[in-house]
Amino acid sequence: MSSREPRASGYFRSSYDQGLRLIETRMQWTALMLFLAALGTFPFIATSFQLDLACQVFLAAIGSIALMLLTGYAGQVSLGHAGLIAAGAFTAGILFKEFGAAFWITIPAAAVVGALIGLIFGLPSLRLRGLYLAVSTLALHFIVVYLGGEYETKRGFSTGIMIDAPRIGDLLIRDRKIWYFVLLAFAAVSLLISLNLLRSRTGRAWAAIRSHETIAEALGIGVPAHKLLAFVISSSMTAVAGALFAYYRGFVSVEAFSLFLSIQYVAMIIIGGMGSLLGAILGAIFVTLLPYMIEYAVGFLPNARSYAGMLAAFNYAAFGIVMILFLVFEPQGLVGIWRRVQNYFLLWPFKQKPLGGSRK
Amino acid sequence: MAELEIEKLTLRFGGLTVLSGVSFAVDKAELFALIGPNGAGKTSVLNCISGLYPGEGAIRFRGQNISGLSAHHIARLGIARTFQHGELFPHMTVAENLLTGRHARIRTNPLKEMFFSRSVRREEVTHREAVEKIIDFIELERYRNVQVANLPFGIQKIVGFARALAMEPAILLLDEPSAGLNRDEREDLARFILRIKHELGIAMIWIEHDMQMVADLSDRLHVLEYGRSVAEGSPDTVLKDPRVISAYLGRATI
Amino acid sequence: MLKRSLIVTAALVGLTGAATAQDSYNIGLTGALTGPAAGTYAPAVDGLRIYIDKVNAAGGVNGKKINLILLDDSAQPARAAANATRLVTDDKVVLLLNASLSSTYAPVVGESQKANVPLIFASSVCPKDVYPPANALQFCTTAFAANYDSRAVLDFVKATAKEPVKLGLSAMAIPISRGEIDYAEELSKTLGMTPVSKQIIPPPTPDYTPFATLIKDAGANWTYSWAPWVTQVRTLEGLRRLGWTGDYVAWAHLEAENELARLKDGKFFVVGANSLFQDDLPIHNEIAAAAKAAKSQYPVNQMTEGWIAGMVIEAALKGAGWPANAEKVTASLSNLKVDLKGLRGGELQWTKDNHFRTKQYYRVYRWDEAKGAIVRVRDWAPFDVK
Amino acid sequence: MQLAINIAVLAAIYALIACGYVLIYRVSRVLNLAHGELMMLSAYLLLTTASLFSKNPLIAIAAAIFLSLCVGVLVYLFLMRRMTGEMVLAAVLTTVALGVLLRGLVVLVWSAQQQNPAQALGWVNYSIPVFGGRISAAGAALIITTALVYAGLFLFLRFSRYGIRMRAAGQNPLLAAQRGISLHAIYALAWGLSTLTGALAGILISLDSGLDSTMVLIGLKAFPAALVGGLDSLVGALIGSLIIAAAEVLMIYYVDALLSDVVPFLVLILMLVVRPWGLFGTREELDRV
Repeated sequence: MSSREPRASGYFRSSYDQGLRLIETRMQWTALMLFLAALGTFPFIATSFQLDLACQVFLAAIGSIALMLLTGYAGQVSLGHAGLIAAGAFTAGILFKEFGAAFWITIPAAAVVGALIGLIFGLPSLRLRGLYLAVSTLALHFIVVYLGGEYETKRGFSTGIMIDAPRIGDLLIRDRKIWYFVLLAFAAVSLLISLNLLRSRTGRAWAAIRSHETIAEALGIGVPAHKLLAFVISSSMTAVAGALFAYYRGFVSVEAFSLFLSIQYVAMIIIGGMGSLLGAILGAIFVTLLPYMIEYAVGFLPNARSYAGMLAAFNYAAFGIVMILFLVFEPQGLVGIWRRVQNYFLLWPFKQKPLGGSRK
Repeated sequence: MAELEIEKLTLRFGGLTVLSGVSFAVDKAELFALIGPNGAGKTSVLNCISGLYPGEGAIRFRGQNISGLSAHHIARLGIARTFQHGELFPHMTVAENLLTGRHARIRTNPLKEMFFSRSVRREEVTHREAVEKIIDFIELERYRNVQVANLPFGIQKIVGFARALAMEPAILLLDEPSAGLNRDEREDLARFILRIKHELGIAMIWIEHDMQMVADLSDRLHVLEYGRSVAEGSPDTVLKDPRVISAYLGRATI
Repeated sequence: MLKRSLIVTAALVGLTGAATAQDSYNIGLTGALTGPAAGTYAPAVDGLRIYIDKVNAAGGVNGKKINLILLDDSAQPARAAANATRLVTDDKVVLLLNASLSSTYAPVVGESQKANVPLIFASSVCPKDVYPPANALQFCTTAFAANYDSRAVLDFVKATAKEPVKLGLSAMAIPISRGEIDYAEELSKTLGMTPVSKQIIPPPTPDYTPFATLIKDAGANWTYSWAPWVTQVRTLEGLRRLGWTGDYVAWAHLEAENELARLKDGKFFVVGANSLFQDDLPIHNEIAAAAKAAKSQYPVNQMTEGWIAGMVIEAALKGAGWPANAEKVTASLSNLKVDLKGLRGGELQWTKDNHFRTKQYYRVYRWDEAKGAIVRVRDWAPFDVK
Repeated sequence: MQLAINIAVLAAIYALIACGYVLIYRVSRVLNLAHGELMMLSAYLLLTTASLFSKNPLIAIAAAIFLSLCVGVLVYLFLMRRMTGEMVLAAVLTTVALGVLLRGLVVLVWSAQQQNPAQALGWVNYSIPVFGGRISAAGAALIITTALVYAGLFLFLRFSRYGIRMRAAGQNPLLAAQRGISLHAIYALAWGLSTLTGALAGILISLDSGLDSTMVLIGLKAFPAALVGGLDSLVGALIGSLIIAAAEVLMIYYVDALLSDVVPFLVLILMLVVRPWGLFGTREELDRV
């Protein structure tokens, strides 16, 4: 939920409708435009590798926004996120291989398949909470990967399914610059959809369920239906991310969707900050770029190349440590840090916040 | 016809009988107090009415048997409640908490919400206005945009009260609304309760420990002890009943 | 925030890019240097690194140094894809190498095709595309060869077995291993053997005994496994624990030499295309000395694949001349002949439509308890590649 | 007969691992998802102690087990202690993070190569004929150890002072603390014991079939066993392990080996739907308002 308070001084609302706007002041418009302009020019100054990183971040952001909806807002834990990504990727891959289906068919199909799987694997959430639910979603991962592996083997795609670059009308999406904008658009739409859901009835119901299921029930919120809805929407979004991943990389194979990927997504929402969409995005950026940052840092060590064989181990260890540090010392995640910095500058030279406002 | 009718309500947890054969009926615009010592089963009665606990026996709302319905279904029929500890959604603002209370009345679907269509926007504005009326009614204007976690407990209880009211209920179940409030706040609360009764004509089942408030405000009393009905009637007669005094007042006033 | 982090990384990455010298042959490798699969790939890559260092120390190729960029993909396809992108676009390599699990092939091939940069598979199974008629950009130096391996193994079994062969088969539950074992099953029938049991074993199996029991109970007197080393050897151990006394034949992975000495099993045959270090050829001593000088943490007898890749790269770059680009390297690779000095049964030769090799040689080893050493059971047996 | 032996060995593996999950969950309601990694760490510790005490394998094993106990206690003291009082989920995710960290560290210290502690110890894994089937020495040791560990834990929890305190702390931490039981000491003990049993499992498995980072996955596969039995019940863990092991081995024998990987999780889902608290677990109370 976005802040319901006006941000700038001298700005007053004159209708309730104004309070519902995502962007209220001219300042906010300007900031957004500048940000969009920066995003728009980035591909023209970046190297291809940096563009690839940006694309990876967008893909991760879609997935982590989806997981944030489910876990950070609706309070339903999932450890099967990689399974859903795999489901989306395989939907696209299989439809392409078996029927030569086009982009504009496979993506919605992935969304539908994701929604169905979400519905099925949301069912345990009606009986289970917390840990038990997490475990049942873990099973989802194993089942999807098993089915994917069977398909690959039975059809003889032993090194994975290759997928051609998609085509929208006359435009072949192959160049990384085009991919950048396509993925950016998908990420932006996911973000917008999530923002909209969260500021309306469904979002409030999810937050209520996360806070206290029984109370939510007593307020007339259909808890089972809304839980399932959270699973369906989140899974559908995740599966689309998976299908996009398949197209972007040009291949699908089960090895790409390890359990570790699920852990990475969970780490994104923890490190980013639970219950915040900004957190989901920050977390996606951080977790995606961390290994590259470590690689870069190791590059400075003397005799760097002899450490090459240890990099992934470094990555693992560092990733574990960062997760632990956030869990223990900064449960609010990067968003918490961001807000503190923001507050510091907003209030400067004062140290204390006035009465704690609605800003979250 | 009574607004709410409870007949031979019995509740068991394992071997433990929490309620046995509790019966009473509440009329329209009636302020019906439920009293009894700690552990008498007062909250359990409310929990059974709102469908959180599976009780045996009949619970009829305007003649319709509602026992066995799911909690959210019962809430949608117009039975709202407050909770002993407020139990608000701490991350939301007061206005958002109240909007959540209006959940069942908002008519939008998730697909439209995703794109925040015109109709969703219209609904949101309409219900925001409705919430504002309640904020006015309960005098929470100062706090409407404050996150609930930052409010003092007394105000939180009042917000809980407002949230239940936001559901536009036919019956309000109040679980110790005055507990934890200071004197001023209790007076406000008493005022709100009376206004709800007179202006909105809502029936209320009211669990209360403050006997003075009960004696002053309630229309009728029902006394529970160890899950059984002990007495029922107007405050004047019931509070003088020796059984009630020995069962309840004798101990509770220590 | 998004923008800011991207710019920061952009700066970071930009610096690494600048650090690579312009005046050298840039070649890049993505490999499983760490992670669960690293045991099979990291030693070979280290062998390659040592070889290239040696070449550079001796003045390089055509007077220019070779700049070998190693990136780790931990056998994760997504990581391999990102690595390949980076190598091709930012480091502008003239040659890509893959030393990782077969699941990383698809994304790396994709990048290689997009950028028209030749790609050598230097540590894992050779993909179909390198066999005649070969894909213009894909090459393979490794000893493995799907289908040919099983042909060689079953040929050996047929020649060695004294009684009718009842064949047990064991694969790991990964597509590539399953595919090969399926092929072997079919092939064994045409060679007059009876495949009696085929076990597809999931990788994280705490106990191989149930699978071994099935093979044993099916009455197999020979068992063949073509899978990662873990599966091959644990199936064997499982069988032996059950008191199975049949002959067991498996692919000679990097680990074979050490493991034969550990298992000391006289009826365990390994079939491979690389000569083992116990053959004690001059080239083996050369590798051992270089590895020792470089203080490598890996066993020297696991470096053969890397060494061979290094020899091929050196020859290819020499043929491409200076300044080299991807086309020249591709052309040079497509017409290459490298003397492997006994590391394989013969020289490695690539032609326009054969990027595997014209002849593939296989040798069979086993442990000999009486001698207390590994012995050759069958010397180089050539197979024509068509 | 061989079928029964195979099931018994696998069940012993799962049971020995599962009791580690149960110990910690029972006492502190935290699910230790780093158990597999801790188990792997213990097996690697054995490699190091084996090279230190190369002459005396028993001392090496004892030293590795003692070190593992220390690791468990240290993990609690330096990490999990900070998570007490936090949301259970945060604590569980911390164990996930710990697992990731350990995985990295193990590779950094011992490399990713396949290792053979049995060789380092000079242990020969004989094959022993029993009842018309055969069992490996390590397999037999696993069954015996599991039996001893379970017997020991039952006695410990029932009769020893600390055991009773552990049970008390698990049932009602607040009350236990009011009675003067040091919760931190109890939790640390639980972590130590859990890692110790995990170490036994890890060491025996690595003696039987070598050691590499895939051992983590074995730890994960034992997890359905603990849940099916009921996360807070030792008897449950034992029975759950038998069920999962039997399902898995029978699947290998009669249906499709590939499904053996998925089948523990299918059994798990079935259980969660029918009886989420497991065969012998305690049911969660109704929500109180």
